Amino acid sequence: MTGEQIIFLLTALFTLGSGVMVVTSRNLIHAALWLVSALFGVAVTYALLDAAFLAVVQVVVYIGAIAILFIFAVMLTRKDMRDQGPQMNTNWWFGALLSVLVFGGLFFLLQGWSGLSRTASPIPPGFDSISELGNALISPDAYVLPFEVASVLLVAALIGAVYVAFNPRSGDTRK
Amino acid sequence: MVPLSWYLIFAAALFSIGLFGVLSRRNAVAILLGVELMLNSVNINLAAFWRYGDVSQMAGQVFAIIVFAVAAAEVAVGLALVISVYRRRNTVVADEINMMKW
Amino acid sequence: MSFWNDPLKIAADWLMGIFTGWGMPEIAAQILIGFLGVFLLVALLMVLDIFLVWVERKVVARFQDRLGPNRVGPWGLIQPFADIIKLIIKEDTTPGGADKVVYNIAPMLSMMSVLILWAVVPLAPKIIGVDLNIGALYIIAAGAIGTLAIIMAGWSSNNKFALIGAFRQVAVMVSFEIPMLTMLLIPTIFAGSMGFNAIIEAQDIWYVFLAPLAAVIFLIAAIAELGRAPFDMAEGESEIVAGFNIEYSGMKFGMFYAGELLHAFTFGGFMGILFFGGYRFFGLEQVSAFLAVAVIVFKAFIGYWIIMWVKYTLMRIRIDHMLAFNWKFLTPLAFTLLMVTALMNALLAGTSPWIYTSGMFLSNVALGWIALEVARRYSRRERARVEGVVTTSRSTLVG
Amino acid sequence: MATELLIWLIPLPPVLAFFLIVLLTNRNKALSHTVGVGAAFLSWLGSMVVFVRALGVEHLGEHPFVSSVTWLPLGETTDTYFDIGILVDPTGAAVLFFVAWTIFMIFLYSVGYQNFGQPKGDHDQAGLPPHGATVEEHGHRHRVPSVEPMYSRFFAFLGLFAFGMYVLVLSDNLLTLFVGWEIMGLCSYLLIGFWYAKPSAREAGVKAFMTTRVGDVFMLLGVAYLYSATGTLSFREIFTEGVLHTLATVPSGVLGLSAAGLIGLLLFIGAVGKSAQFPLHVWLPDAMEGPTPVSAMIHAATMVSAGVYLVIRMFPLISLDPTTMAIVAFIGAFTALFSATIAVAQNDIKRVLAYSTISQLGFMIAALGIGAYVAAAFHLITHAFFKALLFLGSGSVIHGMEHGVLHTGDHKVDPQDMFNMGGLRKKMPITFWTFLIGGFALSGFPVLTAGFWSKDEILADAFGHGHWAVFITLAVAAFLTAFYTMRQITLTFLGEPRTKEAEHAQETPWTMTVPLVVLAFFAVTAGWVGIPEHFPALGGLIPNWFHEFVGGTLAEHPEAVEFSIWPLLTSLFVALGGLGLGWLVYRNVKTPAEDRLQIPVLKNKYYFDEIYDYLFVKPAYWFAETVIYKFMDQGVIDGFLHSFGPVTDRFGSAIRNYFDLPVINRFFGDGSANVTYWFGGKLRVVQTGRIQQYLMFALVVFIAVGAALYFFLLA
Amino acid sequence: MSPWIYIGLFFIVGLIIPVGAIGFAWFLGPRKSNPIKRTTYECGIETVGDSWVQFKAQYYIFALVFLVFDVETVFLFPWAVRLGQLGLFAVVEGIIFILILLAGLVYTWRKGMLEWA
Repeated sequence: MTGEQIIFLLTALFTLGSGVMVVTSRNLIHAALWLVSALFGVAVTYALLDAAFLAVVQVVVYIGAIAILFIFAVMLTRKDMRDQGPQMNTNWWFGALLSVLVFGGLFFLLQGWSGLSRTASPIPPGFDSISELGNALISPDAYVLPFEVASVLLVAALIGAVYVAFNPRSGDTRK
Repeated sequence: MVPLSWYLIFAAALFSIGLFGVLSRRNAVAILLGVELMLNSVNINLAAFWRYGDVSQMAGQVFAIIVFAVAAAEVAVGLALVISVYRRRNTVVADEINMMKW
Repeated sequence: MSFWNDPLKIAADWLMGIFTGWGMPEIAAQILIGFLGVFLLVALLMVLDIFLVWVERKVVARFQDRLGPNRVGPWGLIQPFADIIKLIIKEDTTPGGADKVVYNIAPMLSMMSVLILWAVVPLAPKIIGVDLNIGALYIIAAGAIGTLAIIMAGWSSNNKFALIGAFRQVAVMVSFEIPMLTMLLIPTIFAGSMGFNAIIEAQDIWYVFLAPLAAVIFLIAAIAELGRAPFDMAEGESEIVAGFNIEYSGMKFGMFYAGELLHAFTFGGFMGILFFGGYRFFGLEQVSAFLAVAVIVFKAFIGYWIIMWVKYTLMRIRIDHMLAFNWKFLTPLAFTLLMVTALMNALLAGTSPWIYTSGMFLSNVALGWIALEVARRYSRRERARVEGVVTTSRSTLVG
Repeated sequence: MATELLIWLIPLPPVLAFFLIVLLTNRNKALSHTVGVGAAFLSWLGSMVVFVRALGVEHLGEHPFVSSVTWLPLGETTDTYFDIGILVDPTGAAVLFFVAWTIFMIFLYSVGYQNFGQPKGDHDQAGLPPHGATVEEHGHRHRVPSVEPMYSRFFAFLGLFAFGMYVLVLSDNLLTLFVGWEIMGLCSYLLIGFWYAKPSAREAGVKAFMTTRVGDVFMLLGVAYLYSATGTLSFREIFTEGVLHTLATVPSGVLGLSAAGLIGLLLFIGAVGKSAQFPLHVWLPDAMEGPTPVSAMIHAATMVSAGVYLVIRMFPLISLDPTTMAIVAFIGAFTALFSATIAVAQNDIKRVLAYSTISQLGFMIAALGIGAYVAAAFHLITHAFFKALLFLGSGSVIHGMEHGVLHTGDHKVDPQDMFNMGGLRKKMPITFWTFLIGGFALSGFPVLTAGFWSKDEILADAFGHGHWAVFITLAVAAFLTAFYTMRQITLTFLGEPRTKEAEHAQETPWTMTVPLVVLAFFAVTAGWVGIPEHFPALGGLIPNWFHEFVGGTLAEHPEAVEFSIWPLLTSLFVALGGLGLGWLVYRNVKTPAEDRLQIPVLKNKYYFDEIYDYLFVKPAYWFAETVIYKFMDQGVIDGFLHSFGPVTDRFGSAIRNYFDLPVINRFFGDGSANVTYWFGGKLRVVQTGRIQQYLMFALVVFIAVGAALYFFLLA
Repeated sequence: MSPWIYIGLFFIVGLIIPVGAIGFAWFLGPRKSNPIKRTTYECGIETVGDSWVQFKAQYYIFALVFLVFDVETVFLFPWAVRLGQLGLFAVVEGIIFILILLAGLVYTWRKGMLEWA
């Protein structure tokens, strides 16, 4: 077992463990913090995959922004669910069963796939993935449309979220 | 060298954990947390396929970045909905948000 | 290649020889050497941090026409060590009702978020932790961890003021992160890379001359990101006692405090790297790596001094003004500047350095002037609206 | 400008108009209709230029205008794409011609129909037809029509609709054709339910949407099958010798059809839904709830033609399998006769036309079923003109009648009921004459009108190819067509006014009459391009240009059928006989009671709505109500516990009563109800309103179906 | 060897130092805790109520706007890196991107959502 494999296994275990904590923590803030650690694990995975940009963006976007948003949202919806009462719905066992089934199914499907034992070829020297990414994002015969649409999507999300959550007609915005 | 299968199985496991959260948590915010895990597992797959395929084809990374944007949009709107429901109905329990029954 | 040019390599090779001589596998030796190097750098930083406490106290004293520490050791130099001993032997209390784990992790994360920044800081052409090609984003990522530490500290303290302080601080930090990110894009455009080494190498002309407005905006955003006056939301003593770290004491408080100082110094360094040529100073960096380190530390100190200067000159701004300033002025300005820079960069491509520089400089100045003029007009109108009653009464008097 | 580029640009103005109106100009009515009509005009202009250029190309069939760009990358290899492209071949050009004309005319007509320039209604509200406004003029008050409250929105929808139609006509592959198809489906829903505050309009919209959806699902299956069989959806790639041959020989494994037969059948079911053929015809009459321009646009000129157009487009594929062709012919002929008989007994002026449309579409489908490709295309075009004319004319009549209603103030009078009309020829001369022309064209009035030539060609083809059953059915249907058309004209325009409202009817503004005149012109002349060569006296005066032109689309140029006097005589007889009989019978009819043809079974459209209600709607409601709805709030365990007691109890009493009560009584009385109740209890968890449970069900189904697919298809 | 090893080392050392410092202080410092010491310190008087106060929605709004801009800026980094080589077309693309982005800001501004009060 090589060092990279050991690092991968540790990261995977850490991430999956954090993931389990996310879905089982009673305290929502804890769940959100566990989410942060799971997402950090995913960032490490990206680093292992030589996707430097994704790794850093993962931290910037998820830990820097999405986790903060989650924590703010929990703070805004207070008292309701804190630690009391069941955190799982009545059919949680069924959900668990389905999740196991999905995992089993995916595992089964993956096993039958021929490309599974593929190994990565080394990154060619002088290959700059950021630069390539920039090329891909803005050259007209690649992904310039998704690039522009992404900004539309985000603006739409912004407008939608602002409107949904704080429509002045729905009453006092401060409470 | 880590074989591709490890990444894929890792992602599948993370996906299933997220799925469990989505299906079983009562709190709507916690459901969204589960969705985040699922989206991330998808991203791991995308990055892994990029790395294990033709590296000069950036489709995997571009898709992953688009997924970031989608995740951000999803969280923004999802949490806004939760907050909106909370302000109207004073609950964030997904079971109790069943006005759309009919 | 000599020790004076590339000391790290020489030292690493030497250690390598020793370790492999002990029968250590090469990869383990490499990691061990890396570890030692990192540890050495971090240890030096901590020492520097202690020294920074003294600098900060001395400087603020001078600003306030005082002497500052002057009893312990020559010029009070030993004073910070005394402080540290106090912090170490203080009782470590955790408030009841606090979330113990989160409460204890927060200060560590806060300190860590600052220390890991140094992984990408180039001290000399060859002395750099990692020449990551995404350096600019990396510092934002590290900042994200700092933000998280603040929110963890505030939430876990089980204290209203801590929570409110943390929330305000985070709101300000995330808000000012946008102009900062945008301003990081401008050196990236000039250098065609996000790596700090590449940015420094590309600075035959300091970027402050190409984009003075960007430097100013970056400085403002950095100060807010640091949570220092005039954006020190966390320490709104009159409102929320002491912000997110109100419940912390002893070494844990020390971590927040030292983190803040080192953070400020680090951002002084980033100012130097992004806009003032980093370790380059008229070829001095070619002479010896040690001179290069001296240059960049000197620049970082100047940056740090400017941040202190601002801090001890201006008073704290109210949070609503702070956020309005960011979202309604700084962010649009930053994005406009980004667009103008991108456009000018494309238009002036291929022209002589003189035209390029002066074009960039003038467009920056013009944009800054327009922005200030718009803001001035707006505030005049606003003032007239607010003081409308007064104005009319005065005019009736005149009339 | 290159023709291909121009073709690309044709669909754009309407969709731009849609966005412009929705986003920017929707507050300003004049601006909105300027944008809408202007866009329709631009598209019309482009279409005309393309049409004229198409005429100038020799052998357009072999060298059509084509252009395509890659759109969606597929799979791992880099060179497979879904393409989007345009194709104008002779059929396409001919269809484009009538589509452009009718769409432009309908846009223009809508300006008048929605009362532009009239004052705002007194108590109009969005979602209801305008009720009229009171104005003071020269000191006395009188009521005038009021402008539609959602005027701008109407033009926006029309624009989107026109976009869908142009996309459909110009597309060079089934995928984009399907996109246009579905855009039109959406627009028809929006437009039929335009007055959404009227429950009947709302339901009609839903009905139209759902019914066509049934067809669309099959069509999509057909498209998918076609793609998996051939790997392409482009017409030009499918209609090559090799591909067609493969499709014709590969068995599909269903009903003994070949792959081509099954694909053709599935696509045909899509067309059945869209073109309102039996048994999916039920939506079209109800769709008359929409504003009349919509009826003209959707249900006469364009959308229903889309179904026929699809069959025409896919004709080389569909014609490969004789079984499919027989089904097509049967459905078409049956629909033609069947809905003609219904049309005879309708009193609503638009409903008559609706059934007439279904019937005429049946003619075309039947023609395709017997292989008369050119005749079908010909009838499609002439029909579009005269049916649009008739619908717009009926709209004009209704508009005039509404004027009368506003005058008398008696809102109980239905302005669409033909028995409330009569004698309108003097009040509305332009409408009368154009309507007459349209009606005669529909009936196939000999020589002069377009309908005669196209219908005659269909009959001649049926006769010539020896399809006797189809020939006789269509002849009878044609007779009925002439009959009900004359009935309609007689009741509406001839005789004396039967109500006060009809006396005060008024001619409509120029924006409405100009389209009528233009369309009337085409209703007469469109037929002259296709006069058979050996027609007595007229044959050969004008060459049978249409046959040459459109026939050129097919790889094998279809032979014109041998001229025969019998179908011609039949045509003459059914047209003139039907018209004459209609006039004789309805000359003196004053009230519905005197109408002998008001037979309940016809009046109620053979009870099709009721049958469908009984077969599909009621069970669905029953399922929802009894099985699902009644047991909303408990979990599986709970439900089981709760029902365990009663069931045991019931079981016990069942044994007791076994000796006491007759078996029948117990079985039909308590037993079935209780079993239903118990069964429902088991299933009620299906609908809880809880998102997570829905998700779970979705996943269960997904896993089950996925596993099943995997094991049956892959393993 | 991957540069990420060094980043990892920085993370590890960055954690070890504060952990060591705090652990050292914990080891040396006195541990004589009592309930009074552990009370929440507010402004001197006894604290009232729960620390989990209801926050104003504006925090969420700012975090929301930040999130959107953050993600959008992330898109801009690869763009900026390649800008020098790609000429005017890429610049225009980026400017369109930024303008769309600013439209969202303007909307939020006009809606009055950027006001603190």
